[in-house]
Amino acid sequence: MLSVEVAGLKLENPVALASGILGSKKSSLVEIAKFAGAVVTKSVGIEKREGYKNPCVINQKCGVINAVGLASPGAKVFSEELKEISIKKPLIVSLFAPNPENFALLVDYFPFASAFELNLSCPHAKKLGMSIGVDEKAVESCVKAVKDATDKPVFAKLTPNVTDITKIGLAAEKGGADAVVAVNTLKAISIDIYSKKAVLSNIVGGISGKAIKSIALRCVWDLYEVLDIPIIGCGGISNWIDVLEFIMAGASFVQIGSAFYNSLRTIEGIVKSLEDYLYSKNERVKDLIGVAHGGV
Amino acid sequence: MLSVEVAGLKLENPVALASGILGSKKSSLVEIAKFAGAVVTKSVGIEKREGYKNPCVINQKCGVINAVGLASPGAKVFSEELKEISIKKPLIVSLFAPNPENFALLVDYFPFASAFELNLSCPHAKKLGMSIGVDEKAVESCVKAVKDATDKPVFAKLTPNVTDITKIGLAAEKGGADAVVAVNTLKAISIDIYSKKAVLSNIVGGISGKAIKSIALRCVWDLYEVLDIPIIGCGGISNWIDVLEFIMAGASFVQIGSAFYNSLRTIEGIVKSLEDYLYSKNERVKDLIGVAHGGV
Amino acid sequence: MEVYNLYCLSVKKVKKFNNIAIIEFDREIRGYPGQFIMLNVFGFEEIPLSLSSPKTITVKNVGKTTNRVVNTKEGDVFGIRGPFGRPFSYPDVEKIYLIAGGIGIAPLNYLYEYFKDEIEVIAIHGVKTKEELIYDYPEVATEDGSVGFRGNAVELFLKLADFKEEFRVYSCGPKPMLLSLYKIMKKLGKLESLEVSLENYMRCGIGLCGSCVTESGARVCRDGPTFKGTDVSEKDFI
Amino acid sequence: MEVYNLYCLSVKKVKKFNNIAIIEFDREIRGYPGQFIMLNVFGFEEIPLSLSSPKTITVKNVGKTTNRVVNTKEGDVFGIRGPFGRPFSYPDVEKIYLIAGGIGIAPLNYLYEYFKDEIEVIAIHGVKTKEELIYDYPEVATEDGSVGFRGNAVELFLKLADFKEEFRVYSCGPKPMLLSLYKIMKKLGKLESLEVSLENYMRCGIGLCGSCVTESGARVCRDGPTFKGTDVSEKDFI
Ligand SMILES: Cc1cc2nc3c(=O)[nH]c(=O)nc-3n(C[C@H](O)[C@H](O)[C@H](O)COP(=O)(O)OP(=O)(O)OC[C@H]3O[C@@H](n4cnc5c(N)ncnc54)[C@H](O)[C@@H]3O)c2cc1C
Ligand SMILES: Cc1cc2nc3c(=O)[nH]c(=O)nc-3n(C[C@H](O)[C@H](O)[C@H](O)COP(=O)(O)OP(=O)(O)OC[C@H]3O[C@@H](n4cnc5c(N)ncnc54)[C@H](O)[C@@H]3O)c2cc1C
Ligand SMILES: Cc1cc2nc3c(=O)[nH]c(=O)nc-3n(C[C@H](O)[C@H](O)[C@H](O)COP(=O)(O)O)c2cc1C
Ligand SMILES: Cc1cc2nc3c(=O)[nH]c(=O)nc-3n(C[C@H](O)[C@H](O)[C@H](O)COP(=O)(O)O)c2cc1C
Ligand code: FES
Ligand code: FES
Repeated sequence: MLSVEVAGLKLENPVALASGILGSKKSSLVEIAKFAGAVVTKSVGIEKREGYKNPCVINQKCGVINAVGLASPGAKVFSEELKEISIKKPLIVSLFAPNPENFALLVDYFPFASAFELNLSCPHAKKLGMSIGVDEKAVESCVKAVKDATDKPVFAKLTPNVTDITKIGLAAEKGGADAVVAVNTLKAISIDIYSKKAVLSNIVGGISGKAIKSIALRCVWDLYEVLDIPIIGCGGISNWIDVLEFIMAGASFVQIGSAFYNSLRTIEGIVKSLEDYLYSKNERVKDLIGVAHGGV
Repeated sequence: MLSVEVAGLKLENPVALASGILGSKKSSLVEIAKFAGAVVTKSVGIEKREGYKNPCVINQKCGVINAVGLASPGAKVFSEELKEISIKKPLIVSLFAPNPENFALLVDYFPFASAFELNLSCPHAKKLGMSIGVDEKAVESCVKAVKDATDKPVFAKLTPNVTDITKIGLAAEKGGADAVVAVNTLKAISIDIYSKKAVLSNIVGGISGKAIKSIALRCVWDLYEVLDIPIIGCGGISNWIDVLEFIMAGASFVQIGSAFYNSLRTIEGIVKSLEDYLYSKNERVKDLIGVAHGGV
Repeated sequence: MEVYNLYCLSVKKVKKFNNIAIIEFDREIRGYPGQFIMLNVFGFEEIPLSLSSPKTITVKNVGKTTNRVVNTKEGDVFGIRGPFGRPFSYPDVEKIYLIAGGIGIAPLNYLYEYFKDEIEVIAIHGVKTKEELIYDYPEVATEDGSVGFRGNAVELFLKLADFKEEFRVYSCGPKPMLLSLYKIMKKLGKLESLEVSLENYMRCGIGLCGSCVTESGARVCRDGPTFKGTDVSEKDFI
Repeated sequence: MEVYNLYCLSVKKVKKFNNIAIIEFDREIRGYPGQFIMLNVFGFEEIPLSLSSPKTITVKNVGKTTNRVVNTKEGDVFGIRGPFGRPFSYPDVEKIYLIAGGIGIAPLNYLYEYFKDEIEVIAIHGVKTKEELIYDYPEVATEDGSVGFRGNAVELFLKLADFKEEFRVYSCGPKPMLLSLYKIMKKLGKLESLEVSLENYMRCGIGLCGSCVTESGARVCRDGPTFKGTDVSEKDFI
């Protein structure tokens, strides 16, 4: 009822953990994998990166603004942390790099990965993420480089900070991506009126959470209209109704990040409610993908 | 303490009504102008437009999604409605048109306007608004056409649905705009999981309200870094703290739309609180514009 | 911001009269008399309709969408958002008059059911001809005199009312009828005892688009649809 | 989602010891013992600090930012977000032991003040040498024996405690100290009477970034910083 299959990956349920949320330690990944359909690790690059100074995450009523700055221990250390992880769900390793060559180099550090997700969309790390993700050619060549380096499924994570996300999605598809993930955070800022300064140490960050749900959903909708490859929905999902909205808009499964604010077991609750609802309707997730587009 | 001046327009306070909210009737504009620093009318085109069928506005916890579709009685009828309006605040007339020529033609219908705002940013009306607003050349030539047709201040209202809003802002500046308004709504969608359909009759709409505040604020911030002309902030403002955040990020004044949901007198409350706060700090709005950028 | 998610209800029973139908849903809609819902008629438009009781709407066929609604059948599913708007105020008196013109009976019927066991409620329904009488109120006025009082609801009210008593008047109906009632109450210096429900063209239902704004600048969807007599003026009924 | 807006407080009083300072703000921070705030030290970083009373923080100089904080002066302004995290649980017994190691005294001092007039609170502070004793508790342990009991806080606790009585233990301090306490309580089968406060490296403070996650997979910032003895295991103290 809940299971889906994307690019050969079998998911017990369509609710996965998004990259960068509680995904830098084995222990939290193991906890979350108990209920999630799949887990995505924090994005990792070849070298260690400190990330930005605190404050790097602010929560607001409708969303979270972060500029963690792709803090990462580097591929070697991170692969040590993860290698003995024992979970029964697909482990998707998220990668960031400044160019196609470096993306390709990262693959070999993670032989235990079930799939790779390319972070082409972080809105606050200079020369990484979004600066690649707004450029069709760069997206295509990064995806292609990783596809050439591995037989595993490769997902391209897109940024919504573009005039037309379908162009970037098509570029990823052309590069050979097995799926796209839509979306990463939207560029945002917060100002403290008392100190008269930007709150984040990096000034600009990316907003996630409820605030971006309808925007992310629209990205999924638009991509579904033009892509042949599956879409993985992400952005502002916090309950089972949101999950179904994304699936009906065209997502094959979804990822959840900011909603972990509520509880480490956020996904457990969502999956249970989803199951109850689908049971009552006698419907299967895989039959609902994209149904809101109507017609055949 | 609260007064500001932009392009020769004197505003008693920095909180104006945004276009499209309660701005199609004289009676509501008069009510709102009692407290607002200025009012902007609903966008008007030359011909009558029905707009989209209901539902065309949905409210969610963190925002409002609308696809009113630039419903308008047309320039002639609208100018009749407005011409005898008697308010003591600047009346800014918002215009939409498919090309520079038509923008220029609209000006003559509204001799009583204090300024014009060009809607280059409506995200849901085909061939109008955003389809122009994402194109630097088109923005420049529309602004130029209106500037040539009138001596009054001309504001260009920008869309945040672009990869780089500063490019569009610079194009407006080059066209001769006296200020830019940042921003209009972000493209968004909502799906009803029971009927398995998009909720809005037009499918895609634009989201406004709290959800977009930090995104709009970041647009203002980015524009302030590159533009010489003033910026008018708009998007998700619902209290006096938000107003100050926008001003410190670089807005000379702000516009408020969705927060009218709360009350027709939303602006009255905001302005009073703002005044109390600035009084306690002995500060003036005009000295706070852009202060968060620091240094000289 | 309160949220008005769309949800679905299905029709349990339809009671049809010529071009009017009383439609009963399978579940209650939590609301109060005077509030309205936005009914999403899939494939047609979303239209504002008053609640005529916790489970019913009472609809008159005046166009494409209402035509579809009036001809609905048991089991049909509609989308619903709301209820929206300000309910009628609580009558802190022992006697109230409800003055309905035509389909204006819809919100007043809910008010009637809500208070009829608590205080004295005199419901007056005025229609053109007896075919339009869809509820069984004792006080009816027909323009053609086919049943009850010959004349309109306001005339009947004037006949029945004793203005030395304390009472409140709630009214809904065509604007000319509301205008004449408003003028009368104003002359009597009793505007504070009057409450009317207005029906302007609506789009958003949440006070933003401006399409329902009255001549006084108030929003029917959010500051109304019910208004105290003291909060409206003659131009609002034109 | 609760909101933690940044707001500013200014310093009213500083009580400075060598490399530790007790800093009192001009206003109370609404919170409970065991909760922490994120202190934004303008020009430096934002760091997590326990509340050591409603108006104070107690800080040890261990690096750039804490150096700035410890050397603060009256009138200095700091940004504050929070309080965050789960407070210590309510002690539903008549007697509690607080076992603090070093700067671990900060959150426990708040707990002490909160309950000292209601129940019996025995606060034990263990430090290296008497210069580090910044509060006046009767029960102190110094490693060098310069004052009070010679040894650490856990050893002193073992000396004082009567395990036939019913009590609860709240502890905060260096991980090795917490580990030894944990092992003892486990052996005694009294893990449910133990509560510890952990201090892992923090970034977001709201349970998302993962940097504070323990070896058991719990988030110190959100599922803690206080944990029941039954909810942690030995590896969390390494
Ligand atoms: C607060 C409120 C409560 C109402 N309650 C009831 C009720 O309980 N029962 C009932 O039968 N009718 C009620 N109406 C009127 C009802 O909404 C309209 O009859 C209906 O929208 C017409 O739709 P249509 O497509 O069938 O007609 P159309 O062919 O679209 O138009 C027919 C007539 O209805 C008016 N109309 C169309 N759309 C709207 C709209 N969105 N809002 C207001 N008027 C509109 C038009 O101006 C025109 O005069 C109410 C209206 C409002 C504003
Ligand atoms: C929940 C909690 C409550 C705390 N309460 C107190 C308290 O009441 N009093 C007190 O003096 N200290 C407390 N600390 C520790 C305090 O946060 C660190 O000492 C401080 O962050 C060091 O900053 P620095 O720039 O001075 O040192 P740095 O030079 O950055 O580092 C010095 C040491 O502090 C650690 N550290 C640095 N940043 C952090 C961080 N963001 N979170 C945790 N550890 C960090 C480093 O790992 C290093 O060991 C608490 C920590 C946590 C997690
Ligand atoms: C604190 C934080 C850290 C993040 N780090 C990453 C990251 O390393 N790589 C990445 O691709 N996305 C990262 N993201 C983005 C999320 O994966 C996700 O795309 C985004 O938060 C939207 O989903 P949500 O609204 O469910 O949180 C991060 C988000 C947050 C809040
Ligand atoms: C119902 C509605 C109608 C709108 N119509 C217009 C319009 O006609 N022209 C325009 O430039 N902007 C229009 N907007 C956008 C607003 O002016 C404003 O840019 C946007 O709502 C963000 O501000 P807010 O968050 O304060 O509402 C409309 C917004 C809403 C919600
Ligand atoms: S219907 Fe939009 S303001 Fe009333
Ligand atoms: S500090 Fe980020 S999860 Fe705890």
